[in-house]
Amino acid sequence: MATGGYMLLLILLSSLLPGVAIFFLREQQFALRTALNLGGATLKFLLIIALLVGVYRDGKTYSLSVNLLPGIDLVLAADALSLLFATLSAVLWLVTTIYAIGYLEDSPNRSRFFGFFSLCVSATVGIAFSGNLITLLIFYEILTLATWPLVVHRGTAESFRAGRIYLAYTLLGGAVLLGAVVWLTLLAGSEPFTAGGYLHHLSADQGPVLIMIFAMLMAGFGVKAALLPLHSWLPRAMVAPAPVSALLHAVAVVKAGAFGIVRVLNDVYGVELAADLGVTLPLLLLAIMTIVYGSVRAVFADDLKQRLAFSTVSQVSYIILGVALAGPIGAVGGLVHLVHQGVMKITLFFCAGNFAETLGIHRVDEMRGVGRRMPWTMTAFTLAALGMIGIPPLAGFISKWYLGLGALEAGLAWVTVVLVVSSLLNALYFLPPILRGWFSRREGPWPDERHGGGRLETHWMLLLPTMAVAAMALGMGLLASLTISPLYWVTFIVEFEYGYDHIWRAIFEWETP
Amino acid sequence: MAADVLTPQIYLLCGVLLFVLGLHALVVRRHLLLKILAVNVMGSGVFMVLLGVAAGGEGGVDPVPHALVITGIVVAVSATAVALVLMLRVKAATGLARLPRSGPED
Amino acid sequence: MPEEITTWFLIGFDALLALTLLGVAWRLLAGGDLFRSVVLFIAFGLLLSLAWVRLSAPDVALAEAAIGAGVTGALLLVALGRLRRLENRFFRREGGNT
Amino acid sequence: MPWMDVMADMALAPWLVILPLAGALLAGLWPAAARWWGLLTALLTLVMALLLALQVHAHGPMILDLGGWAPPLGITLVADGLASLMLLMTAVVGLAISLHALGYLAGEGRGHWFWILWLWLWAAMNALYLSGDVFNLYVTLELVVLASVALVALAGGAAPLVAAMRYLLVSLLGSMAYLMGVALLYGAYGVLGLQALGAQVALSAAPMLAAVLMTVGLLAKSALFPLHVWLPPAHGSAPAPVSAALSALVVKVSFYLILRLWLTVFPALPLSGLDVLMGVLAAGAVLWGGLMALRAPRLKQVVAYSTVAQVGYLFLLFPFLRAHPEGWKAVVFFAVAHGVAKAAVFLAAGTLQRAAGHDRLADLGAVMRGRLKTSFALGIAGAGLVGLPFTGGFIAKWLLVQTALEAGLWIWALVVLGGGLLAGAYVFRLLGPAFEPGPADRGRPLPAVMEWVPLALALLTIGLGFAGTPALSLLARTLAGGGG
Amino acid sequence: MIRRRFTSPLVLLMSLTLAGLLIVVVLDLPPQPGLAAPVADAMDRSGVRHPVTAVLLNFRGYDTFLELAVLMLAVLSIWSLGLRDPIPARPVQGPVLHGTLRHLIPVAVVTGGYLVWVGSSDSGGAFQGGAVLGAAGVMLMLSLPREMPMPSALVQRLGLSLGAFAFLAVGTAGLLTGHGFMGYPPAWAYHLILGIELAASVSIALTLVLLFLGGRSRRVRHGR
Repeated sequence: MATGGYMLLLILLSSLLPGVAIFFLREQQFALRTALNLGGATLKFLLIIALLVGVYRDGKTYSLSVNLLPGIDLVLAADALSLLFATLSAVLWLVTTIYAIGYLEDSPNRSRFFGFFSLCVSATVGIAFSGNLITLLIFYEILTLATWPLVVHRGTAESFRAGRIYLAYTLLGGAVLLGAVVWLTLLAGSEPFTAGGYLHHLSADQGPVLIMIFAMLMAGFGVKAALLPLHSWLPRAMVAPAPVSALLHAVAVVKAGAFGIVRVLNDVYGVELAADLGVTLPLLLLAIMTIVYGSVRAVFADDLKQRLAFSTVSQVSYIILGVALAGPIGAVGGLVHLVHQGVMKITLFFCAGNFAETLGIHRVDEMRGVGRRMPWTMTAFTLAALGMIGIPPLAGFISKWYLGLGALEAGLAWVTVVLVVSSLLNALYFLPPILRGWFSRREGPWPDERHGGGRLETHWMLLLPTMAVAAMALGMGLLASLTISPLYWVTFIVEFEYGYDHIWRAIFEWETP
Repeated sequence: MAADVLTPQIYLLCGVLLFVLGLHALVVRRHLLLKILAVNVMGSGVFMVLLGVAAGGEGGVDPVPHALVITGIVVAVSATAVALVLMLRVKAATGLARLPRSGPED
Repeated sequence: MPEEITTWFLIGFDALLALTLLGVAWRLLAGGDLFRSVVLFIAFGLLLSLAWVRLSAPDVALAEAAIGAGVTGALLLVALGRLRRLENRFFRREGGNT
Repeated sequence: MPWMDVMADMALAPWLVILPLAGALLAGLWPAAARWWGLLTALLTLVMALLLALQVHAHGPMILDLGGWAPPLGITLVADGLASLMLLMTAVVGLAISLHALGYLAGEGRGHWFWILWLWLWAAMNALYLSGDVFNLYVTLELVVLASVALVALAGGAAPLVAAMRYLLVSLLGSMAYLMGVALLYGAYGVLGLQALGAQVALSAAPMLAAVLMTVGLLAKSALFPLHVWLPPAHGSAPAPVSAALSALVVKVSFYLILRLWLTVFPALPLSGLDVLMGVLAAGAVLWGGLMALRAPRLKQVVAYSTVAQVGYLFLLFPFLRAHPEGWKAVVFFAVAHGVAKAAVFLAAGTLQRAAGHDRLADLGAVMRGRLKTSFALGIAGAGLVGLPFTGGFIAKWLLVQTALEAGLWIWALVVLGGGLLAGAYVFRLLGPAFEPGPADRGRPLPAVMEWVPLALALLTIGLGFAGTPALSLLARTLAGGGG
Repeated sequence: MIRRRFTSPLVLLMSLTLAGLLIVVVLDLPPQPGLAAPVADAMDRSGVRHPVTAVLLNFRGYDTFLELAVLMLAVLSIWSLGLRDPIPARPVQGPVLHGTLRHLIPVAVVTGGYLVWVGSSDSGGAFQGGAVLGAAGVMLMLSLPREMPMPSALVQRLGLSLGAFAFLAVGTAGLLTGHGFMGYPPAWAYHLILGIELAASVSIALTLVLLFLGGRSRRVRHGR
C-alpha cells in the first residue's frame, strides 16, 4: 500500500458518507441537508486540491488496494488522467449541488434525490481513481445503480419508462463488460492500468480473442458513452430534473463511458497494440457516425433538452474520435474535450433549466425574446453554444483544433472534413435558439413564469452556478496556455502515456505560432 | 445351499418391484391417501432390498441393515402420520383430498 | 433327501410370499375403494413381517408388525374416518346451499 | 494466535448439533419461553460456528468418530471447509431470522410454534452438514423435510397447505429414491461412510444407478425447474422468517448434499450427459423463474420466483464439476451469497408487509417511502441478488463466469450473465414503487428490530463482497473423495 | 386430460425402465462381507449381547437418537398444524370387547416392558417395546366410549421429549467426560443403554398414541 492511500478513500467517502446521511434526513431538515451537501462537495474539492499538490508538487504516489479474490484486488490509484477526471467531477459537482438546491426548492423527496446524487458522484470519482479494469467495472456498475433513482426521480409513467430503458441498456452493457473483463483477466491477470497497455506479451495468435474482447469492452463502455447503436437511452433520460441531466450528460454517466474507452485504449491495450490489431479504425468510424448522427438528430429536435441530449451524443464521440486517432495530438484533442465538453454542456443544461424553471420554456421556438428577460442566462447560453460550435477563442475551438491536427498527423485528412461538417451542423442547431433569444420579440406571456419580481432574473442559486461554469468555459479557451489549463494538463498526460518527451513542446509551439 | 443364495435374490427382486410399483402409483394416483400409501410401499421395497443384501452377504447375517431398517420404519411412520394430518387439513381447506392442477411429477 | 425338499419348499414359499406381496401392493395402490386399500395395506404390513422373518430379521419383523402394520394401520383407519366425515360435511354444506 | 492452538483438539462439531437440538427440546417443553430459548440458541450456535470455521481454517478438516467407534462400524461427523462454511452461513442467517422473528411474531398466539419448528429445522440442517454417513444423512434429511413442511403449513390457508402437501410428497419421493441409492451402495460395498464409499466406488452399474437415484431424488427436493411447482406458493405465502429460512437455507440443503456426494462418494463416476442435462435445466430455471418474477403481482411472490431462478445457478454445479476441478467452489460461494441476500430480501419484504398490511407491489409505495431503512435493505440485498458490485453476489457472479470461461463453457457464462439481467429487471421492479410520487407513510407501528435486522443482513451482503478470498481458502480445506 | 393421456404411458415407460435397471443391478450385486464381522468383533465392548441392539444404541446410536428426534418432530409438526376434531364417534362397545381389552391391555403393557428389557440380549428393544405399549394405548383409546382424558400439556411434552433428552444428555456427558459425543464408558454402557431404552420406549409409546390422536383435541384446551 503506497503512502497516503487513505487519501483516496477519504475522497470517496467525502461524498458517500454525506450521501448516506442525507437519505435518513427528514424532508424538512433543509439547513442540515444543505450543510451536508455543500460541506461534502467543498471537502471533496479541497481534498482533490490537496491531492493535486501532493502529486505534482511533492511527487507523491497514492494508491490503495483491497483484496477481492485470490490474485484480484480492488485498486484505487491517482495518475494524471484520473486526477483530470476527478477534478472535473469535483468542481462540477460543487456547482451542480448549489444549482440543484436552488432548482429543487420546495419539490418533494429532496433527501432521496441528494442522497443518490451524492452516491452518483462517489461512483464517478471511484471510476476516476480506479487503478485497474476490475475496479473500473465495479464503480461503473455502481454508477448504474446510483443514477437509476435519479432518472426515475419524478415518478411519472414517462420517467419510469425512461428508467426501464436506461436500465435495459446499462445492465446489458454491464453484463457484456463483466464477461469481457473476466475473459481478459483470465488471459492476462488483473494488472494495474499501465501507460502503453499491458497486453503486449500475449502471443500473436490470440489476436482474434483480443479483438473480440475489445469489441465487448467497447460495447460495454459504449452504452454509457452513447455510441451509435447504443445511444437511445440518453435522449429519453431527459425526463429527469435538469441538474440530473446536467450531471448525467456533462460529467457522470457519458463521461464514465468515454473515460472507460480511453482507459482501455491507452492503459489496457495500448494504442500501438490496438492499432496493430486494427481495432482503432472501426472505433474511429463508429465515433464519426455517432458525431454526424447526433448532430443531425439535434437539428430536428424541437425540445431544448432533447436538442442538447442529441448534441451530447454527438460531442462525446469527439473524445472517442480523439483517442481512436491513435496519435498523441489527437489524444490531446480528445482528452481536452472530455473537460471542455463537460463544462460547456453543463452550462447549457443549467441555462435550459433556468429557462424552464423561471419562464416555463421547454421548446426552442418558445425562446423568442428570452434574451431581454434573462440576459445573464442567455449570455451564458450563447458563450457555451458558440464554444460547442467551435468559434475561436472558446474552449470547443481548442478541442476541434487538436482533433483536426491529430487527424492530419495520423494521415487521415478526410476526418477534418467530418469535423467541419459537424461544426456546420452544430451551428445549425445552436444558432437558432441564440438568434431567437436575442433578436426576436416576445408576443404574449411566458408559458409558465415563476421567479418574477426579484432583483435578479432568477433565483441566485440557479444563476450563480450558471455564470460560474460559463466563466470556466470561457476561461478554458482564453487561458489555454496557462499551466493550470486543462490543455496543459492533458498534454502532460499524453506526453506520459505516449512516451514522447518532445511532443508536448511541439504541440505547444504549434498552438501558439 | 441353494436357499441361502436364492431366498435373498427373490426378495431383492421383490423389493425392487415394490419400489417401482410404489413410485408409479405415487406419480399416477391422484388421491392423497393413495399417494401416501404409495410412499410406504416404496419404502418397504427399499427395506426389502436392504434386508436382502444383509441376508445375502458373505459373512453371515449382517445386523447393520436390520438396525437401518428399524430406523427407517420409524421414520416412515412419522412421515406418514404427518402426511395424513396434512391431507386432512388440505381436505378441510379445499374440499379435495388431491392436489389441484396435478402435474406428472407430483 | 428331506433337507433338499425342505429347501425347495422354503424357496417356493419365498416366491409365493413375494408374489403375494406384489399382488397385494398392486391391488392396494390400484385405487377404487379407499377402505379396501387401507385394509390391504395392513395385510401387506403383516405379510412383510413374515418376509422379514424369512430374511432372518426377527427384530425388524417385530418392529414391522407393531409399527408398520399396527400403528400405521391405525393411523390410516382414523385418517380415513376423518376424511369421510369431512366429505360428509362438505356434501351436507353443498346440499344445504342448493 | 495461541488460543487457536488450544482449540486445535477441541471437538466443536457436536456442539453445533447439541445446541440447537437442546434449544428445540427446551423450547418445546416451555413454549411460553420459546423465543428466549431460540435467541440464546441462535447466539451460542453462531459463536460455535465461528469457532469451528476458524478451527477448520487453521487446522484443516476434522473427522470425529461418534461414540468412539471407527468408521466401518460407527458414524462420523465431518467438519471440513465446505461443512463449516455452510454451518457459518446458516448460523449468521439463522440469528438474523431469529431476531427478526422476535418482532414479526410478537403478540401472535401461535408464534411459539415457529420457534419450536425453526430450532428443529436448524438442528436438522446442522446435523446434515456435519454428517459423514449416507444413512445418517437420510435421517437428517427427513428431519429437515418434516420441520420445513410444518413451517410451510404454519401459515394455514389453502395455498400454503397445498404447497406443504406437495412439498412433503415430492420430498418423500426424493427421500425414497435417495434411500434406494443407499441400499444399492451398501449392497455393493458394505459400508456407509462417505469417505469409505468414495475410496471404493469405481465405474460400474450399481454405483451409477445409485448416483442417479440419489441425485434425482435430491433434485426434486431442491425445486429445480421443472420440479419447482411447490416452491413459489410455499415460500411466497409463509410468514417472512419462514420464507427466509426456506429460501435462504433449506434450498441449499439438498444442493449441499448433492455436492457432497459427488465430491466424496462419486468422483470416480463420469458425468457425461448429466452435465448437459443439468445445465439445460439450470438455464430453464433461471429463465422461467426470472420471467415469472417479472410478472408476479406480490412482493413476496417475486422473491419466491427469484429463488426458483437462483436455484438454477446452483445446478450449474454439474457442468462445472465435470469441466473444472475448482468450479464447485464458485457455486458454493454463490450459494452462500444468495443465502444471505435472499434472507435479507425476504425479511425486508416481511417488514414492509407488516407495516402496510399487505404486499401488493402496486400499493406498496407509501410504506416503502416511509420505511427507508427497510427499502434500503431491500435495495442493497436486491443488488446482491443481481450481482451488482460490492456485494457477495458480484463476487459469486464473477467466480461463476470465470469458471465457465476458464473451462471453455461460454454458454453457461451466458446463462449466468443473462440471469443477472433478468434479476436486475425484477429487482428494480421491486424498488419501483418507492419512486412513485405520493406521500410517505410508516404504516403500522413495528418493533425497531424488524427494520434493523434486514438492514444489517443487507450490509453483510456487502461484507461478503470482500470475503471471497477467505471463503475460498476455507473451501480449500474440504475433504476430497476418490481413493481416499 | 390430454396431458394425462400423454404422460401416463410415459410414466409407465420410465417406471419399467427403472425397474429393469434396478433388477439388473440388484441381481448383479457383488458379494461383499458387509459389517457382520466388525460388529461381532466389537460386541464385547458394546455393553449388550444382541447385535441389532448394539448397532442401534451404541455403534450407530446417533442414528437412533436422530430417529427419536424424527418421531418427536412428527408429533410437534402435527400439533403445529392446529387443533384437531375429536376422534370419530364409536358405537357403544359390547361386554365382549370390553372384557377382552381389560385383559389384553395389561398383557400388552407387560409384553412391551419385557421387549424393552430383553432387547439387550435378544430380539426386541425400545422401538418394538414402545410400539407394543403404544398399541396398548391406542386400543385403550378405541375401547373407551369417549375420548380419554390426556395428561396435562406439560406432562405430555415431558413424556414426549424424555427419550431424546436422555439420549442427548448421555451423549453430551460422553463428550464432556472424554468418551466422545454419543460415547459410553464401556463399564457403564449396559446401564446407560437400558436407561435410554426405558426412557425412549416411554416416549415412543406416548408418541405413537399422540400420532394416532393426530393433534391436540379441540374439546380440551391445553394451556401453554
